[in-house]
Amino acid sequence: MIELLLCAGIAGYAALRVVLERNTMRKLPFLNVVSFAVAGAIVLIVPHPLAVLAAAAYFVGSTLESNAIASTWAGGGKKDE
Amino acid sequence: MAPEFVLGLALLIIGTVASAFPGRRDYLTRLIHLEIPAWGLLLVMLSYDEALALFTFGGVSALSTFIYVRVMQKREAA
Amino acid sequence: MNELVMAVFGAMLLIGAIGTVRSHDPFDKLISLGVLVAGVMPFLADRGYLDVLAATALIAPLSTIFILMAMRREGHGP
Amino acid sequence: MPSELLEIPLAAVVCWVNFVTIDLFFGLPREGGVSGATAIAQEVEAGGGDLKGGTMMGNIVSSPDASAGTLLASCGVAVAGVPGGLFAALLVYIGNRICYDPGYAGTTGAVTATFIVYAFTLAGFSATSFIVGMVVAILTIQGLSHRHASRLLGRLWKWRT
Repeated sequence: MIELLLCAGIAGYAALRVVLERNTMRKLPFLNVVSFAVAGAIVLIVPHPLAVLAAAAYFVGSTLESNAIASTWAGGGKKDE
Repeated sequence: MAPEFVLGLALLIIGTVASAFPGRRDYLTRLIHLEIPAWGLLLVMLSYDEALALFTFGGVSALSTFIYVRVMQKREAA
Repeated sequence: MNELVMAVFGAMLLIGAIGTVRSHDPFDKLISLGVLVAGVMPFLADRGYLDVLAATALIAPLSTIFILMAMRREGHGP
Repeated sequence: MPSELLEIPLAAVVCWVNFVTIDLFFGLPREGGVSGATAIAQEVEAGGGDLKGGTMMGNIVSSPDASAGTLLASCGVAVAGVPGGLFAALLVYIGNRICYDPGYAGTTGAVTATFIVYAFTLAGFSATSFIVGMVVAILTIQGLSHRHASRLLGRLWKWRT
């Protein structure tokens, strides 16, 4: 039980840091912490082999999303200058 | 009452008000705000245990975002 | 799932929704939307819909990428 | 309960050493894999951090590397033993291919983490404490202070070259 509680606590802390951080690019590492904690919590809630697949799918999807956001931000910055 | 149901209704209300009266009156802002009630509706459907509805809704919400983006780009270009 | 854990994830969901509405930059809005999506996932896992979770988790980035396509077209810089 | 409270910090240290060693071995701080990783590194440096450490943090954010491999491998071992861990390694490889990355660091990290976690379960540890240990380990790198974490990673990278 304490494992799940710790995962949820870390996810909540990182979510607060995401919203409170001012710089756009420095939000992304906190979002990465959120997705780590949530992927761990999914497996801790449902200990089933399909849960590993679901956690991997969620993690890869979240990583792809941050990758796309960061790449578009970098490309858009160059285009404006 | 299930917590999913209450949270889903809260998201529906927040998202609907935010996309009806956005801070910047800009179609991009409205489109991003429209994602919030989509997730709220997903949570409400989750509290009624409808697996097929969840699948269909997940697919349709991404597809509708794509169609909105295309339509608005066409209108901007014209 | 424990009530306390559920309360933490519910709070995370609401933090993501309010952060999406309150922030001004479109990139900040999309990142806060990621927090909202992360808060939805444990509720899907709690009900046991692992297939819906996998499908939803792969569809959610697609709709973000569609919105990013519109932003690249408009030339939103930092 | 006291055994769990002792297990989680130890598991966190083991996971931290595993993924930092493999990331440094595969040279993640050398350059940004995609333009997004470079942008994150420049912003971390502008906030008073180290450029090489920031590049490694950007690479961790923008593709599943050894840290994701460690997390998913310990999830797999907790659910289905060694085959679960190797299945997780395959998933990490597929995820790396989706994110335009060669995927050596992630797959290697997953395979080594599988055997490390399995060895610790033979010694009486529970594999779930390794999942939480990895979450705590990534929190120390990405979540507490970007300035200090990137300086620490930069010092480790300088010491390695």
